Amino acid sequence: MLQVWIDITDQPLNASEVHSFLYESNGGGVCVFAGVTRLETNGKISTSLSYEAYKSMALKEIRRLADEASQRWPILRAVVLHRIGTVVVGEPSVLIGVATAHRGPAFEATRFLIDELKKSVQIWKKESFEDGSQEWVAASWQDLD
Amino acid sequence: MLQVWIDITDQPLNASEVHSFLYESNGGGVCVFAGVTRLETNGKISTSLSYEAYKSMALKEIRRLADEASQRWPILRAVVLHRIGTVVVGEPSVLIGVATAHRGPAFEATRFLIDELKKSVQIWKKESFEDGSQEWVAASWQDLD
Amino acid sequence: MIIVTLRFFSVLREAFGAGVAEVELDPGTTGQGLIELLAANNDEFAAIQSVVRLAVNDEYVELDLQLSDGDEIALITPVSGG
Amino acid sequence: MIIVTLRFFSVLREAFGAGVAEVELDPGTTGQGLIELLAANNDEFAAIQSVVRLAVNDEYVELDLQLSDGDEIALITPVSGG
Repeated sequence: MLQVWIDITDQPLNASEVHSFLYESNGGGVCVFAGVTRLETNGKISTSLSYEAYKSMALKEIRRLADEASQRWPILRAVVLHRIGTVVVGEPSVLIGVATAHRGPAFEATRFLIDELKKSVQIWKKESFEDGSQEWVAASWQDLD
Repeated sequence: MLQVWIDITDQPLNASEVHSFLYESNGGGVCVFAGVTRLETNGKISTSLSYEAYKSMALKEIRRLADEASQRWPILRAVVLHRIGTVVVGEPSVLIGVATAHRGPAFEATRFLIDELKKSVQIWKKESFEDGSQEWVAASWQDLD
Repeated sequence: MIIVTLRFFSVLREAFGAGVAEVELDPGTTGQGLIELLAANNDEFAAIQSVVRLAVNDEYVELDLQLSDGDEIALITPVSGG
Repeated sequence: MIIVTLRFFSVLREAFGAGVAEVELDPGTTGQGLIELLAANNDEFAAIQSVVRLAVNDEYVELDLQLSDGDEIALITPVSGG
Protein backbone atom coordinates (compact mmCIF):
# COMPACT_ATOMS: atom_id res chain seq x y z
CA MET A 1 0.00 0.00 0.00
CA LEU A 2 2.61 2.54 1.12
CA GLN A 3 4.61 3.88 -1.79
CA VAL A 4 7.87 5.60 -0.97
CA TRP A 5 10.24 7.51 -3.22
CA ILE A 6 13.67 7.86 -1.66
CA ASP A 7 16.81 9.20 -3.28
CA ILE A 8 20.18 10.74 -2.53
CA THR A 9 21.39 12.51 -5.65
CA ASP A 10 23.84 15.08 -6.93
CA GLN A 11 21.17 16.44 -9.29
CA PRO A 12 18.87 19.42 -8.51
CA LEU A 13 15.69 18.39 -6.72
CA ASN A 14 12.47 18.78 -8.68
CA ALA A 15 9.53 19.98 -6.60
CA SER A 16 7.11 19.51 -9.47
CA GLU A 17 7.87 15.79 -9.71
CA VAL A 18 7.51 15.47 -5.94
CA HIS A 19 4.06 17.06 -6.03
CA SER A 20 2.94 14.91 -8.96
CA PHE A 21 4.08 11.72 -7.23
CA LEU A 22 2.14 12.67 -4.10
CA TYR A 23 -1.00 13.78 -5.98
CA GLU A 24 -1.17 10.37 -7.65
CA SER A 25 -1.96 8.84 -4.27
CA ASN A 26 -5.46 10.30 -4.65
CA GLY A 27 -5.20 11.45 -1.05
CA GLY A 28 -6.67 14.80 -0.09
CA GLY A 29 -3.81 16.25 1.93
CA VAL A 30 -0.26 16.74 0.66
CA CYS A 31 2.47 18.40 2.70
CA VAL A 32 5.93 19.11 1.25
CA PHE A 33 8.91 20.47 3.12
CA ALA A 34 11.93 21.98 1.38
CA GLY A 35 15.14 22.70 3.24
CA VAL A 36 16.82 25.52 1.35
CA THR A 37 20.33 26.95 1.60
CA ARG A 38 19.84 30.05 3.71
CA LEU A 39 21.62 33.30 2.90
CA GLU A 40 22.50 34.17 6.48
CA THR A 41 23.46 31.93 9.40
CA ASN A 42 24.51 33.40 12.74
CA GLY A 43 25.22 36.71 11.08
CA LYS A 44 27.54 35.28 8.40
CA ILE A 45 26.62 35.38 4.73
CA SER A 46 26.65 31.94 3.11
CA THR A 47 27.26 31.25 -0.55
CA SER A 48 26.55 27.53 -0.55
CA LEU A 49 26.29 24.35 1.43
CA SER A 50 28.06 21.18 0.41
CA TYR A 51 26.65 17.80 1.42
CA GLU A 52 28.36 14.45 1.69
CA ALA A 53 26.54 11.18 2.40
CA TYR A 54 27.37 7.63 3.34
CA LYS A 55 24.84 6.70 0.75
CA SER A 56 24.17 3.03 1.42
CA MET A 57 23.61 3.55 5.12
CA ALA A 58 21.75 6.85 4.67
CA LEU A 59 19.27 5.26 2.26
CA LYS A 60 18.62 2.44 4.72
CA GLU A 61 18.10 4.92 7.54
CA ILE A 62 15.69 7.03 5.48
CA ARG A 63 13.69 3.92 4.62
CA ARG A 64 13.57 3.01 8.30
CA LEU A 65 12.24 6.50 9.12
CA ALA A 66 9.60 6.22 6.40
CA ASP A 67 8.52 2.85 7.77
CA GLU A 68 8.31 4.28 11.26
CA ALA A 69 6.26 7.23 10.01
CA SER A 70 3.89 4.92 8.16
CA GLN A 71 3.29 2.98 11.36
CA ARG A 72 2.38 6.19 13.18
CA TRP A 73 0.28 7.88 10.48
CA PRO A 74 -1.97 6.59 7.65
CA ILE A 75 0.45 7.53 4.89
CA LEU A 76 -0.49 6.87 1.27
CA ARG A 77 2.75 8.07 -0.30
CA ALA A 78 5.96 9.58 1.01
CA VAL A 79 8.98 11.20 -0.61
CA VAL A 80 12.41 11.85 0.88
CA LEU A 81 15.01 13.29 -1.50
CA HIS A 82 18.37 14.64 -0.37
CA ARG A 83 20.84 16.35 -2.60
CA ILE A 84 24.60 15.91 -2.19
CA GLY A 85 27.39 18.10 -3.52
CA THR A 86 27.15 21.87 -3.68
CA VAL A 87 23.78 23.55 -3.10
CA VAL A 88 23.84 27.31 -3.59
CA VAL A 89 21.72 29.84 -1.70
CA GLY A 90 18.05 29.60 -2.69
CA GLU A 91 18.21 25.98 -3.83
CA PRO A 92 16.75 23.05 -1.86
CA SER A 93 19.02 20.42 -0.34
CA VAL A 94 16.15 18.29 0.87
CA LEU A 95 12.57 17.69 -0.26
CA ILE A 96 10.27 15.68 1.97
CA GLY A 97 6.59 15.11 1.34
CA VAL A 98 3.68 13.02 2.54
CA ALA A 99 0.22 12.37 1.12
CA THR A 100 -2.62 11.30 3.39
CA ALA A 101 -6.40 11.20 3.06
CA HIS A 102 -6.80 14.22 5.35
CA ARG A 103 -4.37 17.02 6.01
CA GLY A 104 -3.46 16.67 9.69
CA PRO A 105 -1.32 13.53 9.40
CA ALA A 106 0.40 14.88 6.27
CA PHE A 107 1.74 17.85 8.25
CA GLU A 108 2.70 15.73 11.24
CA ALA A 109 4.47 12.99 9.29
CA THR A 110 6.39 15.47 7.12
CA ARG A 111 7.57 17.30 10.22
CA PHE A 112 8.58 14.00 11.81
CA LEU A 113 10.59 12.95 8.75
CA ILE A 114 12.64 16.16 8.50
CA ASP A 115 13.23 16.29 12.27
CA GLU A 116 14.42 12.69 12.36
CA LEU A 117 16.44 12.95 9.15
CA LYS A 118 18.49 15.72 10.71
CA LYS A 119 19.20 13.59 13.76
CA SER A 120 20.09 10.23 12.30
CA VAL A 121 20.64 10.09 8.53
CA GLN A 122 24.31 9.75 7.61
CA ILE A 123 24.73 13.01 5.73
CA TRP A 124 27.09 15.86 6.58
CA LYS A 125 27.01 19.53 5.69
CA LYS A 126 29.82 22.00 5.09
CA GLU A 127 29.11 25.72 4.92
CA SER A 128 30.90 28.08 2.55
CA PHE A 129 30.84 31.76 3.43
CA GLU A 130 31.29 34.79 1.23
CA ASP A 131 34.58 35.59 2.98
CA GLY A 132 35.94 32.34 1.50
CA SER A 133 35.95 30.39 4.75
CA GLN A 134 34.43 26.92 5.00
CA GLU A 135 33.43 24.78 7.93
CA TRP A 136 31.71 21.50 8.64
CA VAL A 137 28.56 22.15 10.61
CA ALA A 138 29.13 21.12 14.19
CA ALA A 139 26.67 18.57 15.46
CA SER A 140 26.24 16.21 18.37
CA TRP A 141 24.47 12.93 18.96
CA GLN A 142 22.57 14.46 21.87
CA ASP A 143 19.52 15.04 19.74
CA LEU A 144 19.29 11.33 19.16
CA ASP A 145 17.66 10.17 22.41
CA MET B 1 9.45 42.81 4.09
CA LEU B 2 6.65 40.25 3.82
CA GLN B 3 5.99 39.23 0.25
CA VAL B 4 2.70 37.50 -0.43
CA TRP B 5 1.43 35.86 -3.61
CA ILE B 6 -2.33 35.42 -3.55
CA ASP B 7 -4.56 34.30 -6.39
CA ILE B 8 -7.93 32.75 -7.15
CA THR B 9 -7.79 31.33 -10.65
CA ASP B 10 -9.49 28.92 -13.03
CA GLN B 11 -6.08 27.75 -14.27
CA PRO B 12 -4.21 24.67 -12.95
CA LEU B 13 -2.01 25.48 -9.97
CA ASN B 14 1.72 25.20 -10.55
CA ALA B 15 3.66 23.75 -7.60
CA SER B 16 6.99 24.44 -9.25
CA GLU B 17 6.31 28.19 -9.40
CA VAL B 18 5.18 28.15 -5.78
CA HIS B 19 8.41 26.50 -4.67
CA SER B 20 10.55 28.90 -6.72
CA PHE B 21 8.76 31.92 -5.26
CA LEU B 22 9.35 30.65 -1.74
CA TYR B 23 12.99 29.65 -2.34
CA GLU B 24 13.73 33.21 -3.47
CA SER B 25 13.10 34.41 0.08
CA ASN B 26 16.52 32.91 0.96
CA GLY B 27 14.87 31.42 4.04
CA GLY B 28 15.95 27.98 5.14
CA GLY B 29 12.55 26.39 5.76
CA VAL B 30 9.78 26.10 3.17
CA CYS B 31 6.50 24.30 3.81
CA VAL B 32 3.90 23.80 1.07
CA PHE B 33 0.44 22.33 1.50
CA ALA B 34 -1.62 21.05 -1.43
CA GLY B 35 -5.29 20.21 -1.05
CA VAL B 36 -6.04 17.61 -3.70
CA THR B 37 -9.34 16.25 -4.98
CA ARG B 38 -9.65 12.94 -3.15
CA LEU B 39 -10.90 9.81 -4.90
CA GLU B 40 -13.11 8.61 -2.06
CA THR B 41 -15.16 10.59 0.46
CA ASN B 42 -17.38 8.81 2.95
CA GLY B 43 -17.33 5.67 0.83
CA LYS B 44 -18.45 7.42 -2.37
CA ILE B 45 -16.17 7.66 -5.41
CA SER B 46 -15.64 11.23 -6.55
CA THR B 47 -14.79 12.29 -10.09
CA SER B 48 -14.21 15.98 -9.44
CA LEU B 49 -14.83 18.95 -7.23
CA SER B 50 -16.12 22.23 -8.53
CA TYR B 51 -15.28 25.47 -6.75
CA GLU B 52 -17.04 28.83 -6.83
CA ALA B 53 -15.70 31.96 -5.15
CA TYR B 54 -16.91 35.41 -4.28
CA LYS B 55 -13.60 36.55 -5.59
CA SER B 56 -13.32 40.12 -4.36
CA MET B 57 -14.23 39.24 -0.79
CA ALA B 58 -12.26 35.97 -0.80
CA LEU B 59 -9.07 37.73 -1.90
CA LYS B 60 -9.49 40.29 0.89
CA GLU B 61 -10.06 37.54 3.44
CA ILE B 62 -6.99 35.60 2.28
CA ARG B 63 -4.87 38.73 2.57
CA ARG B 64 -6.22 39.29 6.08
CA LEU B 65 -5.25 35.72 7.01
CA ALA B 66 -1.75 36.20 5.57
CA ASP B 67 -1.37 39.41 7.57
CA GLU B 68 -2.50 37.64 10.73
CA ALA B 69 -0.06 34.80 10.09
CA SER B 70 2.79 37.24 9.55
CA GLN B 71 2.05 38.85 12.90
CA ARG B 72 2.25 35.46 14.61
CA TRP B 73 5.26 34.00 12.79
CA PRO B 74 8.42 35.50 11.23
CA ILE B 75 7.29 34.87 7.66
CA LEU B 76 9.57 35.85 4.77
CA ARG B 77 7.21 34.87 1.94
CA ALA B 78 3.77 33.32 1.75
CA VAL B 79 1.65 31.91 -1.06
CA VAL B 80 -2.08 31.19 -1.11
CA LEU B 81 -3.52 30.03 -4.43
CA HIS B 82 -7.02 28.64 -4.84
CA ARG B 83 -8.39 27.19 -8.02
CA ILE B 84 -12.03 27.66 -9.05
CA GLY B 85 -14.03 25.67 -11.57
CA THR B 86 -13.66 21.93 -11.99
CA VAL B 87 -10.75 20.15 -10.30
CA VAL B 88 -10.55 16.44 -11.14
CA VAL B 89 -9.27 13.71 -8.83
CA GLY B 90 -5.52 13.97 -8.28
CA GLU B 91 -5.29 17.69 -9.03
CA PRO B 92 -4.78 20.39 -6.37
CA SER B 93 -7.51 22.91 -5.61
CA VAL B 94 -5.38 24.86 -3.19
CA LEU B 95 -1.67 25.48 -2.76
CA ILE B 96 -0.44 27.23 0.37
CA GLY B 97 3.18 27.78 1.28
CA VAL B 98 5.33 29.70 3.71
CA ALA B 99 9.07 30.41 3.81
CA THR B 100 10.77 31.21 7.10
CA ALA B 101 14.39 31.27 8.28
CA HIS B 102 13.92 28.03 10.25
CA ARG B 103 11.47 25.22 9.65
CA GLY B 104 9.19 25.25 12.69
CA PRO B 105 7.27 28.45 11.88
CA ALA B 106 6.94 27.43 8.22
CA PHE B 107 5.00 24.30 9.23
CA GLU B 108 2.90 26.16 11.80
CA ALA B 109 1.98 29.10 9.58
CA THR B 110 1.11 26.87 6.62
CA ARG B 111 -1.17 24.78 8.82
CA PHE B 112 -2.77 27.94 10.19
CA LEU B 113 -3.45 29.30 6.70
CA ILE B 114 -5.15 26.18 5.37
CA ASP B 115 -7.18 25.69 8.57
CA GLU B 116 -8.39 29.29 8.54
CA LEU B 117 -9.00 29.37 4.79
CA LYS B 118 -11.44 26.50 5.16
CA LYS B 119 -13.33 28.34 7.86
CA SER B 120 -13.64 31.82 6.51
CA VAL B 121 -12.68 32.34 2.87
CA GLN B 122 -15.72 32.85 0.61
CA ILE B 123 -15.30 29.77 -1.58
CA TRP B 124 -17.75 26.89 -2.00
CA LYS B 125 -17.23 23.33 -3.14
CA LYS B 126 -19.54 20.98 -5.02
CA GLU B 127 -18.74 17.29 -5.26
CA SER B 128 -19.43 15.21 -8.36
CA PHE B 129 -19.62 11.44 -7.88
CA GLU B 130 -19.11 8.66 -10.37
CA ASP B 131 -22.83 7.77 -10.12
CA GLY B 132 -23.57 11.16 -11.69
CA SER B 133 -24.85 12.78 -8.51
CA GLN B 134 -23.65 16.18 -7.36
CA GLU B 135 -23.91 18.00 -4.09
CA TRP B 136 -22.68 21.19 -2.46
CA VAL B 137 -20.53 20.26 0.49
CA ALA B 138 -22.48 20.93 3.67
CA ALA B 139 -20.76 23.32 6.03
CA SER B 140 -21.54 25.37 9.08
CA TRP B 141 -20.20 28.54 10.63
CA GLN B 142 -19.53 26.65 13.85
CA ASP B 143 -15.91 26.10 12.90
CA LEU B 144 -15.46 29.84 12.95
CA ASP B 145 -15.08 30.43 16.68
CA MET C 1 -37.53 53.11 -3.69
CA ILE C 2 -33.88 52.06 -3.59
CA ILE C 3 -32.19 49.65 -5.94
CA VAL C 4 -29.61 47.14 -4.66
CA THR C 5 -27.64 44.39 -6.35
CA LEU C 6 -27.81 40.91 -4.83
CA ARG C 7 -25.08 38.30 -5.33
CA PHE C 8 -25.81 34.62 -4.85
CA PHE C 9 -23.31 31.75 -4.69
CA SER C 10 -23.40 27.95 -4.62
CA VAL C 11 -26.70 26.67 -3.17
CA LEU C 12 -28.26 30.12 -3.22
CA ARG C 13 -27.22 30.75 -6.82
CA GLU C 14 -28.96 27.54 -7.77
CA ALA C 15 -31.96 28.29 -5.54
CA PHE C 16 -32.50 31.67 -7.19
CA GLY C 17 -31.40 30.54 -10.65
CA ALA C 18 -28.97 33.44 -11.04
CA GLY C 19 -25.76 34.76 -9.57
CA VAL C 20 -26.78 38.42 -9.70
CA ALA C 21 -30.12 40.17 -9.32
CA GLU C 22 -31.21 43.79 -8.99
CA VAL C 23 -34.12 44.40 -6.63
CA GLU C 24 -36.16 47.41 -5.58
CA LEU C 25 -36.61 47.86 -1.84
CA ASP C 26 -38.48 50.32 0.33
CA PRO C 27 -36.16 52.97 1.76
CA GLY C 28 -35.17 51.95 5.28
CA THR C 29 -35.22 48.23 4.56
CA THR C 30 -32.74 46.43 6.83
CA GLY C 31 -30.65 43.37 6.16
CA GLN C 32 -33.12 41.35 8.19
CA GLY C 33 -35.98 42.81 6.15
CA LEU C 34 -34.26 41.73 2.93
CA ILE C 35 -33.74 38.21 4.25
CA GLU C 36 -37.41 37.93 5.22
CA LEU C 37 -38.47 39.21 1.82
CA LEU C 38 -36.33 36.64 0.05
CA ALA C 39 -37.48 33.85 2.38
CA ALA C 40 -41.12 34.67 1.65
CA ASN C 41 -40.47 34.21 -2.05
CA ASN C 42 -38.12 31.20 -2.08
CA ASP C 43 -38.57 28.03 -0.05
CA GLU C 44 -35.00 26.84 -0.50
CA PHE C 45 -33.70 30.14 0.83
CA ALA C 46 -36.23 30.06 3.68
CA ALA C 47 -34.91 26.65 4.78
CA ILE C 48 -31.37 27.93 5.30
CA GLN C 49 -31.92 31.62 6.01
CA SER C 50 -30.66 31.27 9.59
CA VAL C 51 -27.10 30.54 8.44
CA VAL C 52 -26.90 33.25 5.80
CA ARG C 53 -24.57 36.19 6.44
CA LEU C 54 -24.88 39.47 4.63
CA ALA C 55 -21.93 41.34 3.21
CA VAL C 56 -22.46 44.86 1.89
CA ASN C 57 -19.79 46.14 -0.47
CA ASP C 58 -17.51 43.23 0.55
CA GLU C 59 -17.80 43.68 4.31
CA TYR C 60 -19.95 41.58 6.62
CA VAL C 61 -22.70 43.68 8.27
CA GLU C 62 -25.12 43.30 11.13
CA LEU C 63 -28.65 42.43 10.06
CA ASP C 64 -30.12 45.63 11.51
CA LEU C 65 -28.14 47.77 9.04
CA GLN C 66 -30.37 49.87 6.77
CA LEU C 67 -29.56 49.21 3.15
CA SER C 68 -28.72 52.05 0.77
CA ASP C 69 -29.37 52.68 -2.87
CA GLY C 70 -26.59 51.14 -4.97
CA ASP C 71 -25.43 48.67 -2.31
CA GLU C 72 -23.90 45.44 -3.54
CA ILE C 73 -25.19 42.78 -1.18
CA ALA C 74 -23.69 39.29 -1.07
CA LEU C 75 -25.60 36.50 0.62
CA ILE C 76 -22.95 34.25 2.12
CA THR C 77 -23.65 30.69 3.24
CA PRO C 78 -21.12 28.68 5.28
CA VAL C 79 -17.97 28.33 3.21
CA SER C 80 -16.41 25.04 2.09
CA GLY C 81 -13.27 25.86 0.12
CA GLY C 82 -9.87 24.26 0.36
CA MET D 1 46.32 -10.57 10.13
CA ILE D 2 42.92 -9.45 8.91
CA ILE D 3 42.25 -6.75 6.35
CA VAL D 4 39.34 -4.33 6.76
CA THR D 5 38.14 -1.35 4.72
CA LEU D 6 37.67 1.95 6.52
CA ARG D 7 35.32 4.66 5.27
CA PHE D 8 35.74 8.27 6.35
CA PHE D 9 33.34 11.19 5.81
CA SER D 10 33.34 14.96 6.27
CA VAL D 11 35.78 16.00 9.01
CA LEU D 12 37.30 12.52 9.21
CA ARG D 13 37.75 12.27 5.46
CA GLU D 14 39.66 15.53 5.59
CA ALA D 15 41.57 14.49 8.71
CA PHE D 16 42.76 11.27 7.08
CA GLY D 17 43.06 12.76 3.60
CA ALA D 18 41.04 9.95 2.03
CA GLY D 19 37.51 8.57 2.00
CA VAL D 20 38.56 4.93 1.92
CA ALA D 21 41.51 3.08 3.39
CA GLU D 22 42.45 -0.59 3.77
CA VAL D 23 44.21 -1.48 6.99
CA GLU D 24 45.73 -4.66 8.44
CA LEU D 25 44.72 -5.48 11.99
CA ASP D 26 45.63 -8.20 14.44
CA PRO D 27 42.97 -10.91 14.60
CA GLY D 28 40.67 -10.21 17.55
CA THR D 29 40.96 -6.43 17.29
CA THR D 30 37.78 -4.79 18.58
CA GLY D 31 36.07 -1.62 17.45
CA GLN D 32 37.53 0.12 20.49
CA GLY D 33 40.95 -1.19 19.54
CA LEU D 34 40.60 0.24 16.05
CA ILE D 35 39.59 3.63 17.41
CA GLU D 36 42.58 3.71 19.75
CA LEU D 37 44.89 2.74 16.90
CA LEU D 38 43.54 5.55 14.70
CA ALA D 39 43.68 8.07 17.57
CA ALA D 40 47.31 7.23 18.22
CA ASN D 41 48.13 8.05 14.62
CA ASN D 42 45.95 11.11 13.98
CA ASP D 43 45.53 14.06 16.34
CA GLU D 44 42.39 15.38 14.68
CA PHE D 45 40.73 12.01 15.06
CA ALA D 46 41.95 11.74 18.65
CA ALA D 47 40.26 15.05 19.48
CA ILE D 48 36.80 13.83 18.47
CA GLN D 49 37.10 10.07 18.96
CA SER D 50 34.56 10.09 21.78
CA VAL D 51 31.69 11.03 19.44
CA VAL D 52 32.60 8.58 16.65
CA ARG D 53 30.27 5.64 16.07
CA LEU D 54 31.30 2.56 14.19
CA ALA D 55 29.16 0.89 11.57
CA VAL D 56 30.22 -2.49 10.23
CA ASN D 57 28.68 -3.48 6.92
CA ASP D 58 26.14 -0.63 7.23
CA GLU D 59 24.96 -1.44 10.77
CA TYR D 60 26.02 0.36 13.93
CA VAL D 61 27.92 -1.93 16.27
CA GLU D 62 29.06 -1.91 19.88
CA LEU D 63 32.71 -1.03 20.36
CA ASP D 64 33.52 -4.38 21.94
CA LEU D 65 32.70 -6.20 18.69
CA GLN D 66 35.64 -8.14 17.28
CA LEU D 67 36.29 -7.11 13.70
CA SER D 68 36.47 -9.67 10.92
CA ASP D 69 38.51 -9.98 7.77
CA GLY D 70 36.73 -8.17 4.92
CA ASP D 71 34.61 -5.93 7.15
CA GLU D 72 33.62 -2.57 5.75
CA ILE D 73 33.88 -0.19 8.67
CA ALA D 74 32.41 3.32 8.53
CA LEU D 75 33.47 5.88 11.10
CA ILE D 76 30.41 8.04 11.65
CA THR D 77 30.56 11.46 13.31
CA PRO D 78 27.39 13.29 14.39
CA VAL D 79 25.29 13.94 11.29
CA SER D 80 24.24 17.36 9.99
CA GLY D 81 22.14 16.79 6.88
CA GLY D 82 18.87 18.44 5.94
